[in-house]
Amino acid sequence: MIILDLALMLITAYFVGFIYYGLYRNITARFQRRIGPTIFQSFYDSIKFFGKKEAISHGWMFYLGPIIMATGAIMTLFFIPFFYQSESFSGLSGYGNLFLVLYLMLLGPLGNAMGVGVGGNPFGVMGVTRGLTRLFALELPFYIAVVAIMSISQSADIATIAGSQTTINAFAHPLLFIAALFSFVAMMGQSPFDVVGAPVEVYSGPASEFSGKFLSLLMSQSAIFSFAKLVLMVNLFLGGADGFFELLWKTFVLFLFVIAFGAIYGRFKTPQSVDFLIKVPTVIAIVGLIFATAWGN
Amino acid sequence: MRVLSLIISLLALWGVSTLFGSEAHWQIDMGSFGLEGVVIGLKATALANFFALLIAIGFFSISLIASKYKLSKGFYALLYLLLVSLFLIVYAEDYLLFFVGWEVMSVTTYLLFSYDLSREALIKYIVFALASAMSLLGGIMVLYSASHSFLYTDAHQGFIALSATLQVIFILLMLFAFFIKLGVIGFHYWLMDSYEQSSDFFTPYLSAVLSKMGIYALIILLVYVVDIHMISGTWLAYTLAIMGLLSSIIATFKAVNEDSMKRLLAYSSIAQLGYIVTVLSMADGLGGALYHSLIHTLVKLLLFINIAGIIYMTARSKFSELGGLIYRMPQSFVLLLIGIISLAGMPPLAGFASKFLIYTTLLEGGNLLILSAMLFASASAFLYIYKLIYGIYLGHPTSKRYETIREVPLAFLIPQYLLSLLLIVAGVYPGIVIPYFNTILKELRLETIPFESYTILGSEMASYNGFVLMSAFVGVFVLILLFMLSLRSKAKEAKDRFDIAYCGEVPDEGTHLHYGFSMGKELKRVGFIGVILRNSSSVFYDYISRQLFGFATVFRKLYSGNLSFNFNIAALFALILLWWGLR
Amino acid sequence: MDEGFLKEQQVMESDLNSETSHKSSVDFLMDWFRRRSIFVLAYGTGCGAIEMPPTFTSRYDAERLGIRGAATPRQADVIIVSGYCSYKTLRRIIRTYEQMANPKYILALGSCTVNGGMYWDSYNTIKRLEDYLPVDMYVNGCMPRPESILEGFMALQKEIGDGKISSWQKYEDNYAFYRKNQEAVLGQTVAPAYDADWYLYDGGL
Amino acid sequence: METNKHITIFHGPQHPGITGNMSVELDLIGETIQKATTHVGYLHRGFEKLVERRTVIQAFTIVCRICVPEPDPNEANFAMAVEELAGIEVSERVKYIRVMVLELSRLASQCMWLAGQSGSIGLYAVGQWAIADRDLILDLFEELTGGRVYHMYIYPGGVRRDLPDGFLRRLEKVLNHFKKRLKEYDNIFINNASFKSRAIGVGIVSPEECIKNGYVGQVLRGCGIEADVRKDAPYLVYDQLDFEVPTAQGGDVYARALVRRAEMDQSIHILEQVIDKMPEGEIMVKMPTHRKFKLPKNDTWVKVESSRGEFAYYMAGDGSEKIRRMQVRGPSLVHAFTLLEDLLVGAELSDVALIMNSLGICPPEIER
Amino acid sequence: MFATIKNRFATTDIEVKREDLYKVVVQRDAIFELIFMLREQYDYQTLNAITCCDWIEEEHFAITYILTTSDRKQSFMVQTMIGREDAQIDSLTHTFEQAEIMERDLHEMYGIDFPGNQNLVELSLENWVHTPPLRREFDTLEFVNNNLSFREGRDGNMDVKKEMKRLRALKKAQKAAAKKAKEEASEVSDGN
Repeated sequence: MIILDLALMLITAYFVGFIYYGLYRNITARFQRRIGPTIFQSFYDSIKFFGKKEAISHGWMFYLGPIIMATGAIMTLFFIPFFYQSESFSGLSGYGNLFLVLYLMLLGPLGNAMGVGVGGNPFGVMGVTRGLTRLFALELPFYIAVVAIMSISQSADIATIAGSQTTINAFAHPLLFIAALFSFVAMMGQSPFDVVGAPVEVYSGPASEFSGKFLSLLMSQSAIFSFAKLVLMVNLFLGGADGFFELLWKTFVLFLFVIAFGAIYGRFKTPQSVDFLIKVPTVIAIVGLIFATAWGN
Repeated sequence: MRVLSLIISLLALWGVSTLFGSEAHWQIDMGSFGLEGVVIGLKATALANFFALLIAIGFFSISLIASKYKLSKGFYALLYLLLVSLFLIVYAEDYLLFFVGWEVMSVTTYLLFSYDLSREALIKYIVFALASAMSLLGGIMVLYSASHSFLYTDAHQGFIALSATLQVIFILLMLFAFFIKLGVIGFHYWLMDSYEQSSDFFTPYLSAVLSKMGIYALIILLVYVVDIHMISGTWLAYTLAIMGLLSSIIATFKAVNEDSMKRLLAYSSIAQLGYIVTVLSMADGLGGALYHSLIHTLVKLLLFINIAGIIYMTARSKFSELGGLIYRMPQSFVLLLIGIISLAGMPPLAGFASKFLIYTTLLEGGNLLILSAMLFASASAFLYIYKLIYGIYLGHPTSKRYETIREVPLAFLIPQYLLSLLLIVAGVYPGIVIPYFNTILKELRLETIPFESYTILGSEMASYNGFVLMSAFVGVFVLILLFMLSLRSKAKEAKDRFDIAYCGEVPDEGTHLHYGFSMGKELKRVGFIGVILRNSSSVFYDYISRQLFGFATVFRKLYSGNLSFNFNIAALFALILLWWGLR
Repeated sequence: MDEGFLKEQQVMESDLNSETSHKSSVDFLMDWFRRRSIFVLAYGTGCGAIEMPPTFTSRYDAERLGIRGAATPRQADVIIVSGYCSYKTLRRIIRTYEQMANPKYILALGSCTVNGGMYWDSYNTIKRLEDYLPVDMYVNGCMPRPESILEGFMALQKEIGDGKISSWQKYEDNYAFYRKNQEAVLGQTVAPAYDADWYLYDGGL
Repeated sequence: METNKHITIFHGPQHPGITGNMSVELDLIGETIQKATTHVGYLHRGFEKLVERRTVIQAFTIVCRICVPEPDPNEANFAMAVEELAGIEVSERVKYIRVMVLELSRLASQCMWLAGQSGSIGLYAVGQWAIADRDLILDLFEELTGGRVYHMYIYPGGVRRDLPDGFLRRLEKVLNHFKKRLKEYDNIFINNASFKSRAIGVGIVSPEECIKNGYVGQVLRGCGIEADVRKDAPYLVYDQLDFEVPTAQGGDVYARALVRRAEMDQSIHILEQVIDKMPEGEIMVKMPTHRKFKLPKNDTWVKVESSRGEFAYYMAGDGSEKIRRMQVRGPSLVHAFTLLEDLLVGAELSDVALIMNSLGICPPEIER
Repeated sequence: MFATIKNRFATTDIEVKREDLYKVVVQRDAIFELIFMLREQYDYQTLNAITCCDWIEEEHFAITYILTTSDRKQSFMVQTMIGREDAQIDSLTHTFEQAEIMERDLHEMYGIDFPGNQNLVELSLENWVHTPPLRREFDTLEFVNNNLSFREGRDGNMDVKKEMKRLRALKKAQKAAAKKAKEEASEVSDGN
C-alpha cells in the first residue's frame, strides 16, 4: 500500500512541478510583454531530451551523478507529508523528521557534484563551487527559522508542526517567515541569488556537460525537487494543507511570490549574495527567534 | 616487526573486548610505600572500555598499513609504549595514574614526531605538550589540596570544598590542558604542523585517537569532578559551548583555504572535535558526544589512511599537484566517498546518526542559537569536503604520470573496507550502539537515551528509522538506474578528457583545467570569512615568542663571563628569597 | 520549367523522404515532441546574429513556437550559421556541431552560406557550407528578417514533425567526405581528429 | 614538479555572455582573473582587400556590412571621405537627413546596449523591452531605406531617396513613445539596487590613461571629459543644432551607463530639432556613372561620432575609379585589447560580461 | 607651428585638408622626432591610428601616424615612406600602449616588422602561411579560385551574355514565325 502511496506522490510532484515551471515561463513572458510557450512546454523539452539518439558520458561516476541527484530529490519528496492529518500521501514521513529532510535536500546536489567533477568541465566545477558557497549562506537563516518553528511546536515531525499551527506561522511569527522566504528564493535559484547556473558568467554551470537523457533527468528532478520544497514551506509556514485544492493554491501563491521577487532584481555576485544572506535575513531570523521563544512559552 | 605490531593490536582488541562486561578492578594503597593516604588503581568502567575500544580499533587499522612503511625498531617500541600509556590514561581510576599516562603519552608522541617533524614543529609541539602537562599537574594539586585523595569517586567532595576562586582556577587549569590536546581554535598552533609533517603511517592514529584522550579527560572532569547537572547555565557551560562553536566555524572556513590535504583534514578534525566539546556543555549531551567521537574516530582513520595511500602512490600531497585519479583508483575513490558522506553527516550513512543525536539534545535543551550555529557549521563544511574529493580524484590529472598509475596496494584497502563497513552498518542500524551507551550513562548516573530498536534512533520529539532510510535510498537509486539503462538512447563514452564543452575552443595537454587549488578562494571576498582568513592565532604566538626571545637575550647579558662573580650574585639572591619565605 | 531552380529543389528533397518507411511508432511519438521543443545554440557566428535578439524577444517571440536558447552544445538541437563563415569560425562550428547530441540540425541564413554571397571573392571565408556540414534549412535574405527566420524555423519544425530530416545521419554515414573537405580548407587543425569509428560506435549503456 | 595553480577558461566565441563573435582567454585562480587575452579574427572577411577590387558604388554596398549593431556611421564615413576626395558638396537637406539617420541609428544601438547590459546581470525583462522598442526604430528605417539593419542609404553625393510623406510625423510619434518608455527604464534598471551594487566600482578607468591611450566615447565621458566628435570637430550640420555632451564622474560601469542613458535623451532632442528645421532641396548631386567616377590621388581621415565613440576612416584614392586604400578604425580596436585586458586583471569572472557590454565592444570592427 | 616644422624637417609644405586636419610627409628617420615634438610642444597627446597604404607602382608603403590634441580639436597626419621589401619601422609601444595592437594588425596584413613590439602574433588570420593579404601583389580572387570551390550553380551554368543573345534571337525568330503564320492565315482566309 505504501508503494502505491509513494508512486502517487511521485506522479503528482512530477506533473505539478512541470506545470508550475510551464506557468513560470508564461508569467515571466507576460512580464516581458510577450506571449510565451504552452504550459506543457517543459514536458516537451524533457521528453524530447529523453528521446535523443545518444548522450555523451565521461565514465560511470558521470553516469551516476544525475541519478544520485534524482534520488536525493525523490527521497526528499517521500519524507515530506502532503497533508498533516490524513494517512494517505504521507509517504515515509512516519519514519523521518525535519532534520532528515534538511539533510536530504543537500544529498542530491552533492551527488551530482561528483558527476560534474568527473565530467572535467571547468565551468561545471565553478558552478558547483558557487552552489556550495551559496549553500551555507542560504541555510543559516533557514535553519534559524526552522529551529524556532520546531521549538515552538515542540516537535521535529513535519506533520505535527503543520497540524499544530492554530494561527499559521506566517502571521504568528512574521519575522521568521520573511527570513525563511529570503533563503527560499535562493533555494529555488531565483533571481538575486541564481549564481549557480548563470549562463552569462559560467556557461550554464553544473549542467554544461550533461546532454540527452542526463539533462532530461536533471530537468525532471528539478521539477520534483521544487514541488517538494514548496510543500515543505507550506507545511512549515503556511499551516499545512488538509485537501489537495488547498495544497495547490497555497504552493502556487508561494511560487508566484518567488517568481515576482526574481523578476525585479538583477543577479548578485556570489560573494555579494553570501554577504547579503548572512547579514539581512539572519538578523531578521535571530530577532524572530528571540520574539518566538520569549513569547512562545 | 610489522607482524609483531599486528599481533599486539589483535591482542589489544581481544583484551578490551574481554574487559567489556567484567567489573575488573585493581587497587593499591600507596601507604605501604611510605606515601600514606594515596590510593591508585585501574578500573574497567564502561566509559573506559568504550575509549579503550577506540584505541584498539585505531591501532589495529594503522598496524595493517605498517607493512608499507620502512619504520625503525625504535619507532615500533615507542608505538607500543604509547599504546600502553593510552590504556593507562583510560583505565586509570585516579588522577595520579591519569597524569602519569598523560605525561608518558606526550613524551612518546614527541619522540615519535622526532623521526619526521622539522625542528620548529617539534619545538612547537613540546612547548604546548609541557604547558598542558604542567597545567594538568597544577589542577590535580589544587584538587588534592581539598579532597586529599586522587580518586575520581571522592573528587567531587573535594571540588565542592574548594573556595570559589580556587574552583575557577582549578577548572581553568584543567580546561587549558585539555583544550591544547583537543586543538581547540587558538590552542591548535602545534597541531597543524605536527599533523602535516608527521609520517603518513602515524597521522591517522594521531588525529583519530590521541584527540579522543582530550575528550575522555573532559568527560571525567565534567562527570566525576564537576557534577554535570550543576553546570548547565554556568559560565563553564557557556565557555565550552562558545569555544566548541568558534573552533568548528573558524576551522571549517580555514580548511577550505588549504592546498595540502593533510592540513585540510587537520582543520576538519578540529571542527569535528568542536562539535563534541559544544555538546558536552549540555546536561544530557554525553550520549551525542560519545556517538560522535565514535563516528569521528572511524571517519578520520578512513580518510587519513586513504590520504596515506594517495601519498604512497603519487608522492604528492597538495591539491594543486593531484587530480583525475578516479578511474585509475576507483576503489579508493568509493571508500573516500563513503568517508566524506559520513564526515558531512549525510543521511544514508552513520554520520547523520551522531549529528542527529546532537541536534535533538540541543533542541530538547532549548538552546536554539547554538543548534542553528552548529547546523550552519556543518552546512558550511560541504565546501571543504567537496574540495577534498575533487582535488584528488575528479577534475583533470596535473601530470602525465597519473594516467598510468595503479590502484593503492591491498594493505591500504583492507582497513578502509573494514571501517566503511562499520560506518554502513551504523548507518543502517543507528540504534545499535545505543544500548551500550545507556550502560555507560546508567553507570555515571545520567538519564539514558530512549531506545526502541536497533533501527530507530531518537526521542519522542524526533526519531528516524535508519533501515527504512537506507532501503528507500537504495530502492530509488536502483529504480532510476534501471530506468536510465532501459532508455534507447545510449550513453556514448567521451573520446578523451579534452572532449568537453569549452566554448568552441579545443583544450590540449598544456591547458590548466584542474580547479583543485582555486576552489574556495572566493570566500575571502565575503565579509566575516575574510576576517577569519586574514588573521590567525599563529600571529599571536609568534609575537609572544619574539617577546620571550628578546627578554632572554637581555637576561643573558647579565652573565658577565667569569663564573665566580655570577655565583655570588646567585647565592645572594637565593638568601634573600629564603629570608622572605621564612618570614 | 523542368530545369534550373525547381529541378534542383526536387533533387534536394528526393533523398529526404527516402527512408521514412522503417520508423517505429516510438519514433513518430518522439518526432511529435521534437517538433514542439527546439533548443537553439547561443552562438552568433556571422552578421545575421543581430536579428537573433529580435526573433527571441518580445516582438517576434520564438518561444511561443517552443524555440529556446541553449548555452552549451550539449543541450542544443539546432545550430544557426548566420551568414558568412571565416575559417576560424568554421573550425569552431565544426567543433560545436560534433559536440551536439543527435538528432541535430543546421539552419543556414543568408546567401553567404549558399555560394559565398557578398564575400564571394574574400580569401578568408568559405563559399559553400554544404561541403563541410550537412545543412537542413536555408533561409534567404542578406540578413533575413525575424519573420523569415521564424518561417525557416516553422518549416524546419514541420520537416522534423514528419520525420523526414536525417542530415545528421548523412553526416555520420559519409563522414569521410565531409572530413576531407574540412581538412582541405583547415589543414590538420580541425576538431581533434576523432577517427570515424567514434561515430559508428553504438555500444554503451 | 607540475603544479596546477590557475585554470584557463575561454569566455569564448560560443558563449551566451559574449558581445559578438570574439573570445577572451582568462586565467583564473578561484574566480579572480589573473590574466586576460583577447582573441579576435572569427569574423575577418578582409574588407580592405575587397574594397580595393571594387569601384565606389560596389564598395558602398559592402561598407555598411562592416559593423552589425550600428552600420550607419560606416556609410556616413564612407560618403564623407569620398565627397572630400572628389570635392563634392552636398545640399543642406541631405545633411539634415544624414544627421537624422545617424541619430536614429545611435538611439537603436543604445537600446541594444541596454539589452546587453541588463542581460549581463540577469535582468532579462529589461532586455526584452529594450529590443522591442528598438524594433520601432527599425520599422522607421525599413520605411525610409527598405532595410531594417543594413540601410545602404547614405550614398556619396547625397541619399538614395527622399523622405516618404508623413515620415516626419511618424518619427515624432516614435520619439514621444520613447520619451515615455525611457522613464520606465530608469526605475527598473538604472536606479535598480542590484544593478548599482554590481556596477559601481567595477572596471574603473583613470582620465589620464584615457587621454594617453586614445580611448573614446563613453569611456572618456564616464571619466568626466566632454569628448564628442560632434562638438570637437563638427561635421554635417551638428554646429547648427544645440545639444550638450553628458558626462559622469567615476569612470566605472555605472558612470558609463548614466552617460549612455543621458545620450539617449540628447539624441531624441536632436531629432526633434531636425524635424523642425528640415529644409527643402534636392537629395542627390549629379554623379558620373560609376565606371567613369575617378577619385583623385589624395588621402584623408574622416571621423564620425558613433554610439560607442569616435569612428574614423582613412581613405586614399589613386586616380583610378577604384579606391586605393580604406582603413576602418572603430572604437573597439583599442577598447578590446589595451583597455579590456587592463580592466579584467583582478576583476571577477562575473564582471567580464558586465565590463564588455559597458565598453560596447563590437568584434567585426576590430578585424574587419 | 607650420614654420618651425618646415625649417626643422625641410619637407614639402604642410597640407591643410580641413580646418581640423593637417598632413605632412617627412623622411623616415625624422618621423619619431616630429611625433615627439608635436606631443610635447603642441599637445598632440593621443595617437589615434597607424595606417599603411601600399603604393606598389612607386615601390613603397606610406605609413601614416594620426595624432590628435588632448582637447580633440586638431588632428595631424604624419606620413612617411618605407620600402616594400623587408619593410621595417621602429615600434611606438614604449610611449603609446595602444600602438601594440595597431602595429600587430599592420604586421599581419602587410608583413611590416616593428622591432620593439614584443607581441607581433597573429590577430585575425589563423595559421596563415601565404603572403600577407593586403599587399597588392596578393590577388584574392585567384587565391579563392584555386583554394575553394563554388557551388556548381544550376545545370546549365549559363554565361549571362550568351544567354541574352540567345533569348533575343529566340524572340526575333518567334516574332518572324508569328508574322509568317499570320500571313499564311491571311492567305488561307483570302484563299477560301
